[in-house]
Amino acid sequence: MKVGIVRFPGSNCDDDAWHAVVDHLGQDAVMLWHKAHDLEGADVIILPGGFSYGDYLRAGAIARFSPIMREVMAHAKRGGIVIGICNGFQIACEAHLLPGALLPNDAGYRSMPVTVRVERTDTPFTSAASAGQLLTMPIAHGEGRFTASADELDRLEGDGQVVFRYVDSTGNPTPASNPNGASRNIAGVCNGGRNVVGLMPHPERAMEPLLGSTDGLVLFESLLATVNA
Amino acid sequence: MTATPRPGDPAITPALVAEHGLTDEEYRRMVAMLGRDPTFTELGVVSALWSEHCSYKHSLPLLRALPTKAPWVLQGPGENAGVIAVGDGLAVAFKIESHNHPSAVEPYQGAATGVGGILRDVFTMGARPVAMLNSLRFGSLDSARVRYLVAGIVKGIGDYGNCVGIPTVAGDVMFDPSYEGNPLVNAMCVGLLREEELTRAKAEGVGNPIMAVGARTGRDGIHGASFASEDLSHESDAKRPRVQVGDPFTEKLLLEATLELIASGAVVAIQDMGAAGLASSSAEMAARGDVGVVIDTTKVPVREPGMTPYEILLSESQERMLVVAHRGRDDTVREILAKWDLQAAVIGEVIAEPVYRVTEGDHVVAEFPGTKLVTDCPVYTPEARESAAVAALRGQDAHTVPEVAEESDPAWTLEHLLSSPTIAGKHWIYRQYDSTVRTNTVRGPGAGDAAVLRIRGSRRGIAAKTDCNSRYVYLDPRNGGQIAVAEAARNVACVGARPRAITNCLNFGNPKKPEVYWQFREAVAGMGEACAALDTPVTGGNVSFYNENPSGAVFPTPTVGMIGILDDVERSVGMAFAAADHSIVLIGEPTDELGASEYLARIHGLTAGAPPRCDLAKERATIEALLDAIGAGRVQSAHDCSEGGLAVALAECCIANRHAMHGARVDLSRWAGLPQRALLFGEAQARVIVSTTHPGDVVAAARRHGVSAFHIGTTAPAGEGLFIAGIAKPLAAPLARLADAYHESLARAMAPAATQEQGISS
Amino acid sequence: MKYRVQVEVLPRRGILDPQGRAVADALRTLGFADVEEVHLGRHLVVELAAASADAARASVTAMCERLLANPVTEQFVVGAAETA
Amino acid sequence: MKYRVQVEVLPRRGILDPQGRAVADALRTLGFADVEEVHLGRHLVVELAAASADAARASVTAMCERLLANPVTEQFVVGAAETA
Ligand SMILES: Nc1ncnc2c1ncn2[C@@H]1O[C@H](COP(=O)(O)OP(=O)(O)O)[C@@H](O)[C@H]1O
Ligand SMILES: [Mg+2]
Repeated sequence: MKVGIVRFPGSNCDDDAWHAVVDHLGQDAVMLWHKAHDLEGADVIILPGGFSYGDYLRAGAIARFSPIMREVMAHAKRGGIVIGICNGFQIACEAHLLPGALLPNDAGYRSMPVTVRVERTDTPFTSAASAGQLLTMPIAHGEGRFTASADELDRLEGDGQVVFRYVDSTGNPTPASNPNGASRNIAGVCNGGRNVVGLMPHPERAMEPLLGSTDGLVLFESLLATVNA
Repeated sequence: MTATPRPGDPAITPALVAEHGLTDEEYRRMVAMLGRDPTFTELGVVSALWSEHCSYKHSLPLLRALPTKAPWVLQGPGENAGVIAVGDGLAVAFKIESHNHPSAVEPYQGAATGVGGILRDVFTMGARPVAMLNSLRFGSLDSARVRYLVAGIVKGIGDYGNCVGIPTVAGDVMFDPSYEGNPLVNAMCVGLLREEELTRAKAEGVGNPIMAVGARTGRDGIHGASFASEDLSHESDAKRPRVQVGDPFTEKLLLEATLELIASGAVVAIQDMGAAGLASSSAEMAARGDVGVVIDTTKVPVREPGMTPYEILLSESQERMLVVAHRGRDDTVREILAKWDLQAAVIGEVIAEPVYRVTEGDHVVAEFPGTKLVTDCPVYTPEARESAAVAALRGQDAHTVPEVAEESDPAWTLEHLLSSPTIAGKHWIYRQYDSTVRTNTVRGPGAGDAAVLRIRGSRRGIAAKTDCNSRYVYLDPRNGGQIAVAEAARNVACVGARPRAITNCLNFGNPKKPEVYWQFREAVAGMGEACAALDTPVTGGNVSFYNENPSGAVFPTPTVGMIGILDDVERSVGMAFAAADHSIVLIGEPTDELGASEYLARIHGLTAGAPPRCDLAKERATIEALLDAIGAGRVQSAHDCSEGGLAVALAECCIANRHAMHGARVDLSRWAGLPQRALLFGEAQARVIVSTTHPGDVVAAARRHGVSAFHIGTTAPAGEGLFIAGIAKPLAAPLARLADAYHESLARAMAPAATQEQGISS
Repeated sequence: MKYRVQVEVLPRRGILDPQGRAVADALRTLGFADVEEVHLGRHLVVELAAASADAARASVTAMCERLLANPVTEQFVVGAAETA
Repeated sequence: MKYRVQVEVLPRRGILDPQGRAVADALRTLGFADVEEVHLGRHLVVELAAASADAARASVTAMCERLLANPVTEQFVVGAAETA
């Protein structure tokens, strides 16, 4: 598997994604400069976290016009795998690779561990997880309140596009376990083709016991299983 | 050549000189240095460089007495940041800096630009910033203005560091009415580098181009350095246009570009354009290298048309650097900056002639002989005298303070102390800070007595913590200065790291007041003694005077930023009890000391009594014992006793990890002879609570180093609560109540904060 | 000619606006008891060269559609083009 | 009566506006080459009960001074009060 990690101006989880793929998964990775026009043969594209263009205007709004994004969108259209993490999720929504929008949190920036429930295992980022599995991973964002119209939310639920939901330690999506006010506790979604997945928590920060959680591993292992299948 | 006025320059009058904050004596000194009357531009430059902030004119002689050397110190004071060796060819660069005055006027931008400045100090050394810390002091949260300051400052620190992508991993916060109107905002940055990447800010090489790099220069923050050197008063309000706005996005690009630049080998030296902007960065770089320089202000990229040399030299626009490139490599510099959508312009040159010269095109607007601008700065040793009122406060006997009725139940007192904003958990603050980005944070805020970071590709780790109990310093500056260092060292040792070096931020009032200068002199001396005793030299720091408001000076606050190194980061321990049925061992011993305690402040509203004694030999032995026991893998958790004493520390061990709390049964009958308040809440130094599966080994380790240690109890399931026996009335407290007091109080106190609007739209 | 065009971008009706609500709460806490609702959005001023005021407005409208507003959650109003 | 008052809050002139600059750069990259400058601020709509349009505006002006705008870095314009 070869993973392309896009480096936008202001990306700051690009190195973390790199370590997750290269050090912890033992796979190939390549950094893709935002001005580039070539994905260098990557099977999987990661849009990493950070503050692309300072998140000025709206998170992800400016980055989605980067030259590399044209290639990423074409890759997605071909059915190629794209994973958006945090700022990458915001960019993917702005680029209409994913439905909905990520608005400022209802109560400000939040940095803390959260628990999410895996709602779907039929995506390339969750295929190795089990349905209903609880994963604890850090979040660190100010604009992660997933929002869409009520009709759109119903459609997403109906089509099985809600991939992760914020839950409490017993697996229930309660208001208290929702760190940003996201509609229906949604922490991550996929597109209709199920090849693009976005989520607010940071699985790349939950890859080793030394740092407190290994729950992100299963998501990266899913990529490997999907690509090698 | 000689400098001549430009058309339109105001005439140099005594009033104008006074407005520039120069005394008559200083003006005469300047004229003597020049051998003629200054131009307006020269007056501005001297005023900025001789400001307290840039020149350290009231502090330098005392700072020179601090210990600065050790085999592991690669760079001591005098550079943008200090650097120590870690082993494996790696080094850590670190520095702390204040942004008190800007934050008092504009909390959000003031704090944000403080973070930006200290980041640049570290990455100009060739180090990649890996962690931020912050040390904050505020007035009482009962005041709406204070809540507004807290909200804005915390958001400013968070937004900036979060955007650049540097985890904020530790800090300390204290509340006291003395900080009303003059909050302290000290930001510390820690960076990692390979020893051979160490870069200094020393201009060298005749003919080498000098370049302005990064953001354009605007009219913001002109005379910020002298602003930082004044008392805060209502007049400060009128100085609001001086406020600088931070641009963390540009900072992130500048950070990446600078590290690439250093790796390219194209540059000789780099310095941040911080306080007093281009003037001070260029003059200081020239002085360090003992070379001449010439700068042409028309070549500096500006944001607004019509800026004068005076404005260009003194602007404090953020996110800019001054670079000395190797001759012929300026294109490389431009290319690297362009890759990051930033610009670089050649604005001057290193010259053989021993002068500091500024031109506007062909017109020389300022010229100083040699490096005198920096080296000829006046130095003062003001009168020092202790305040009799403070001495009287220190002399009060805390034991004569009558108990309030509720205190008959020690659980009430404990709960009341845990909810004191100074003691209470700071989650409300650090939940706004990304503490896990860069995936190196082994122990973030709230998880240990200090933060722990792993170093990729090495077994070693870095520990860092800021500390200063300024109430101690107020009541006894020498002792308080010692304790600030000792406490920081102890905190770092509690996570298993050997304390290695400090950076300090000396926040004091107006040094021209004898009682303030006395505090300063004594506190610095105390710090120096502790640094020598603990083998933690000072590698740099910052002095912030004039922290006053209409009602007087703030508590003297010599904040310590301590760096420790772990040989094996996997061995680090946290502060929370890890499981039930572990033994609880107290290293060190309670005393009858109660003075200067948080107990007196919180329960009785008193700042009085003598602070606890600091025995530096004992501190050192305690640290060694702790490191032995942790290094041998015999310690499951460690937490020192600080504000609130033994009872508060025990409670914190029980509840710090809210998701996995543990009870404790403790017996203190061995010390039944001590006054109960002192035993539970007194703040005797050199004490650490350890939980362990091998109490005998921990006690033995302590003995080996000549320190007492006692097996005082056992951890228990959370449901059993905290139970302390062996005192007149046993203390029994359910953990839920303690946890609520500790974890929720700050959020509750901040709840009525007026929504901090700025930044919402981003 | 040089024009200055004002743009307001506000949350669409029906989209929850917790920030607006927080501001309304804060105002009431400060004693502005008569505040009923607050909506919070962005205000932009775009200065641009254009052949005519109409051309300037048309250009700014295109900017809103492409970048300045997110059609999923926001609506925008482009003001008149004044000569700058 | 119920009134609706519009407020624009923008960075003061001379104060760095990194957000506005980033948006202007992005617009030019998108092909809007004629963009010269962009300023980015907040737009608020305040709905409140007041005795008259003048009273509503006066009240909103007071809100701006106390909370809605930061006098150190921002300037604000209170629009006309419309009945809501
Ligand atoms: N401003 C802050 N930012 C980040 N972390 C903080 C801050 N203040 C306190 N902390 C963290 O909270 C914990 C307790 O700090 P403190 O009360 O200063 O401990 P101690 O009394 O041991 O010095 C530490 O982990 C510390 O790093
Ligand atoms: Mg401690």
